[in-house]
Amino acid sequence: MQLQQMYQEIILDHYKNPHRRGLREPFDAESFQVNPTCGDEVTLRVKVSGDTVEDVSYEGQGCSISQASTSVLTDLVVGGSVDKALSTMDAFIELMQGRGQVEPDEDVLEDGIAFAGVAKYPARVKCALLGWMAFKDAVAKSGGSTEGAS
Amino acid sequence: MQLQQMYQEIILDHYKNPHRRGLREPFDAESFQVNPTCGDEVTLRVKVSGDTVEDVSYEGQGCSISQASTSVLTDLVVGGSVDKALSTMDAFIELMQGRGQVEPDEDVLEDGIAFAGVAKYPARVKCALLGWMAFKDAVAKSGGSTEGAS
Amino acid sequence: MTDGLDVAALRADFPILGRTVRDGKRLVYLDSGATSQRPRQVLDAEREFLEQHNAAVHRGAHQLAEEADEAYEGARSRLAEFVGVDAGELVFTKNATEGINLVAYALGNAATAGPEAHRFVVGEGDEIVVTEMEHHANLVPWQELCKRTGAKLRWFGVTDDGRLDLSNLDDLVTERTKVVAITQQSNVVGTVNPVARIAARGREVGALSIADSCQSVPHSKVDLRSLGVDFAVFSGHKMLGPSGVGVLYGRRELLETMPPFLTGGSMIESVFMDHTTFAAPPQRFEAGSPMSSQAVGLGAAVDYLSVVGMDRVAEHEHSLTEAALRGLAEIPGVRVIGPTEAVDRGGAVSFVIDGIHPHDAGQVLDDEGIAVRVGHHCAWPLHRRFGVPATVRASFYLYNDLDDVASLLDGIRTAQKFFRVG
Amino acid sequence: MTDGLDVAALRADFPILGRTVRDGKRLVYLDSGATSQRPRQVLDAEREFLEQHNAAVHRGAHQLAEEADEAYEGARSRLAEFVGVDAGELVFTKNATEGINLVAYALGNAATAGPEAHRFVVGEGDEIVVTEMEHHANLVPWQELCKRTGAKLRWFGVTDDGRLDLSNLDDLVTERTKVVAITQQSNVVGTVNPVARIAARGREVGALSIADSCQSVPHSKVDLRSLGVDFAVFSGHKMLGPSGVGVLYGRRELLETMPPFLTGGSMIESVFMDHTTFAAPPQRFEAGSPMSSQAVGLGAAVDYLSVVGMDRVAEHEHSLTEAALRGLAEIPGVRVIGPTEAVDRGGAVSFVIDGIHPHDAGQVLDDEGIAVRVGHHCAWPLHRRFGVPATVRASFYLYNDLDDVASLLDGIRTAQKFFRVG
Ligand SMILES: Cc1ncc(COP(=O)(O)O)c(C=O)c1O
Ligand SMILES: Cc1ncc(COP(=O)(O)O)c(C=O)c1O
Repeated sequence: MQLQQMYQEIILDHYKNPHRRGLREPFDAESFQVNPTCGDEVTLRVKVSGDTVEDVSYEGQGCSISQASTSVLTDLVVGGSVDKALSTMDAFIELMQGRGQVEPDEDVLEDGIAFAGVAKYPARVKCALLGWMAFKDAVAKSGGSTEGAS
Repeated sequence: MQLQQMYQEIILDHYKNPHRRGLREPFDAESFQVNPTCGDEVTLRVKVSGDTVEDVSYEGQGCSISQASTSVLTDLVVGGSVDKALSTMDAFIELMQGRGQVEPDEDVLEDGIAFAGVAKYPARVKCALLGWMAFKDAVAKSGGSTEGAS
Repeated sequence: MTDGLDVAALRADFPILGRTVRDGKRLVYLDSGATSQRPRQVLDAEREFLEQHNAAVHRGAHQLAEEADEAYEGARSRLAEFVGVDAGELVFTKNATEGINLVAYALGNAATAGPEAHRFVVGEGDEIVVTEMEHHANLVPWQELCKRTGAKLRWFGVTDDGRLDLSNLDDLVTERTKVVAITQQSNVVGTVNPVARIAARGREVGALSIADSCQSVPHSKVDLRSLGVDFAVFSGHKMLGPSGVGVLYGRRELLETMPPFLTGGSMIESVFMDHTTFAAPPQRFEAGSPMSSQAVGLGAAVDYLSVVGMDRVAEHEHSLTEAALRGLAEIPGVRVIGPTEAVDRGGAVSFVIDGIHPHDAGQVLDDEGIAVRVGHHCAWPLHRRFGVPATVRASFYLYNDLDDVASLLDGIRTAQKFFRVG
Repeated sequence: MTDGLDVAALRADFPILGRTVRDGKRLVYLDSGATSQRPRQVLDAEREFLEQHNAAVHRGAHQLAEEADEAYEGARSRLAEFVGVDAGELVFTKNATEGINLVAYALGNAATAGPEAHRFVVGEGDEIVVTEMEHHANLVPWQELCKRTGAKLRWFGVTDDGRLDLSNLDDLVTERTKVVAITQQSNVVGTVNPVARIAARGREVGALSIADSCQSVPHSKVDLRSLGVDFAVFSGHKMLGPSGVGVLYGRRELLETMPPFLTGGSMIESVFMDHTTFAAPPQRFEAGSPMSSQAVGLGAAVDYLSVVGMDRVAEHEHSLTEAALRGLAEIPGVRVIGPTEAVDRGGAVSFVIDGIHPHDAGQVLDDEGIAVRVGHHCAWPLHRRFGVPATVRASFYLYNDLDDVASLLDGIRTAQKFFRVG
């Protein structure tokens, strides 16, 4: 069964106990993203102070992959610099679009490496990226740069 | 060569020396027909007196088949009753749509039987019927009935 | 099988059903509602056309062109017979979606067409009536037509058990109604709608009716004439035929005066730089080089289905649907959306599983070799109506059997185990 | 052949070229301008897809669906590379005709779309510029758009030798011009037009440019980016690919803000009963189930052409065209319409024969096994321009050779003998 590779315990944990879930005030920008194929949705807010991602809050409905990856996202970016968040995002996108050929760097992606198995299922890659697309969009709206983000 | 079967001498004669060609006054109704595939055109007028087709005049451009069949048409219908013209038309249409399986009746179709070979070439059937479609339309416009004409 | 369909023999005609997926699992294809598979006979017919008779249709006079014309028009005739109408009333489109757009745009074009098109004009004060269970293909084109013309969109609701709520039929379909557009069979919940009754009401008030027959024509005997609709659409790829070809039926009298939609070659009568006149239907609605080999393939699909017999296809799917509904009812935590009894109901069965998102359920099924569809199945409003973001849909066709149903039920239990729910 | 194309080997890939017509005559297929024939490689690619990977594209999550998506998007990428643009800038349509209609209708829809679509709005005072040598596909949709919006249609004339008369370029293409639509290569007279120059003038005045590349992309190396046009269209069936699939190229920046045309499934973002938002391009322009296996076949066609090499294809056709023009000039009573020298000229050669109507000439050629096209070739205004109701057209492709040219010339002499002219 290849399923275990995809649904790592880490993913199921984040799915059942999502971190930082809920929409919070104050925030600088909000993004709503939808996966038109399956109807999964996320609304995500960012609060940036100076160069620091101070908070990411979100609400949405979707599969374990989209929900867990958004939860992991908040762990990875909150408290760090916007630049670091965007380069983490690039690394995550690269992993997801790598069709299982990209070796993830745990130092950069932490729990995010659990999604390596998802990269083998093209139809699920969009799920894993849904929250990240919202983050990218929200950061851009908040005035943070997303240059260089593919 | 199957060509001789299609291009009977009668057809080539009518093509080179068309009968009753030219547009004449007076007339009761006029019809313009075009074959959209090849651009062949005919403008045809009918003059009906009482129950008699008094004149059919026409102008047009087109291949030997369309020109000759219009010339033959005038021979077949001018001077006879409208009813007889329409039943002759039905016989000609039946011949042309018969894919070479219909035995033409020379008593009814006279020179028209020369078109039997054309019926084997579906793309040319429309050519042979161009003038007849104009005749049918013009008769209908002139108030003559085309009921029963297929 | 009791219904006498020799599924094993049929399956042998479908090469793809012999393949395995996900490390050697038998393919259990339960996604025919999205697209069907093609039998060898259809593939062969298309190939034979391309290797022997291919030429531009309706444009040539050489022998290949004659043969290509004949194959293309022959397919039209067989399709017409299959759905009980005249060949001249069928227009080949690229899919059902184009067919619906064709009608919607032709109506929009009526305002600037000649007086013969007057009855098609749509404007402010007019209403277009759809249902809450439409596929996006039979909803969005009408929303857009309303946006362009100022007409108003109204719709039938759906009852808790997935039927159309027709209690307000006479209030919804009125003298203001220009078009009533209804699916004949839901692609999500399987409901078979009383299209004839709604079309009759439309006729009473002078509204045009259009049936989305995408999910009915492939699965049962449909006689469009006796259905009494003005227009209907369906797609080749859902009925064993090629992708890239669909069919629009329109009553002759309507096609004769309706303005064209796509314009270009083959649909004209005469062309000048400053104006153009148009050919008679169906050519008027078939601009450009047509999907010739695809029409031929669709003709072969119709032959195939006719040999099997549409009544037997329907009966067979009915027994599979019954078995599936029965089996699903027995699994705790599984809820079928839509009619739970196989009455006036086709073989699309959509459901949700407590505690498992449809996408995740689909993944487990896929891992077991079972191909189902997950998501909103292009019927998002219907999902909203039932308060679910998505469902899992199994859909059956003549090549499925009770083993496939059993696999589905087993797969659901496996998913529940995997996600530790139920 | 001096150009190094091994035509005999190529011909072996095309099953239909091995057949005979009219009582055993060798088929001399000179009608590729209407539609090309398909090599085994294209037929096999499509069949392999259908027997192994067929599923609904962009709608499923099971293994077959993944494979189908990949095949479909892979074809898009290869096509994009073939014409020098990004995959996201190519939209699959059913044929080139739909592609042109798509742009024309999208422009028409801009008036009721959001502010982002403002630059596409067409109305009174605006002008659309075409040419007198357009195929109906690139003329009638613009006539119709003018009819719907009140814009005015203007056009470039054609010189006696079949070239565009560009002497009034700056008077025709002005600040009032909204769209310039030009064929890159005439399907009747073979003329290759200076599209880059005209598109550049369009850019100067803020007009959108669209190239009809139906007759160029199949026959030569075309780099759409360096051509500098905003949009371009071409058809699969004219370039060894399947019927039922065409391509629209649109500059990314334009596709991103252009309103949709066909609406329905797969082109949406979110759907509610009362409104819908749309997906990003290219999906926004691909409503309904796409021509999936056809796109795959077209991908294989592009692979085939790339292996042969487009420069060699062009060179080969050039030598055939030269031979045909030379041979035709030597037959008394034959008059070529359009450029009589193979300079800036592709391999469509149209002509008339004194005393023989083209339809009759075509019949004699057909009897000899030679398939040419007769009529106005969907370019009626161009025929009016030259005062002929119809022409005979021979058109060449990579599988033709000098023997085919010789057969054509012999056939013409036979026709003259048969009709006792010349
Ligand atoms: C120059 C040109 N434009 C447009 C078309 C239309 O292409 P299609 O019929 O494939 O849409 C053709 C071919 O018919 C053509 O030769
Ligand atoms: C009920 C219904 N209507 C319309 C469609 C659209 O058909 P297509 O995508 O072939 O145009 C479908 C299938 O997707 C359907 O199931």
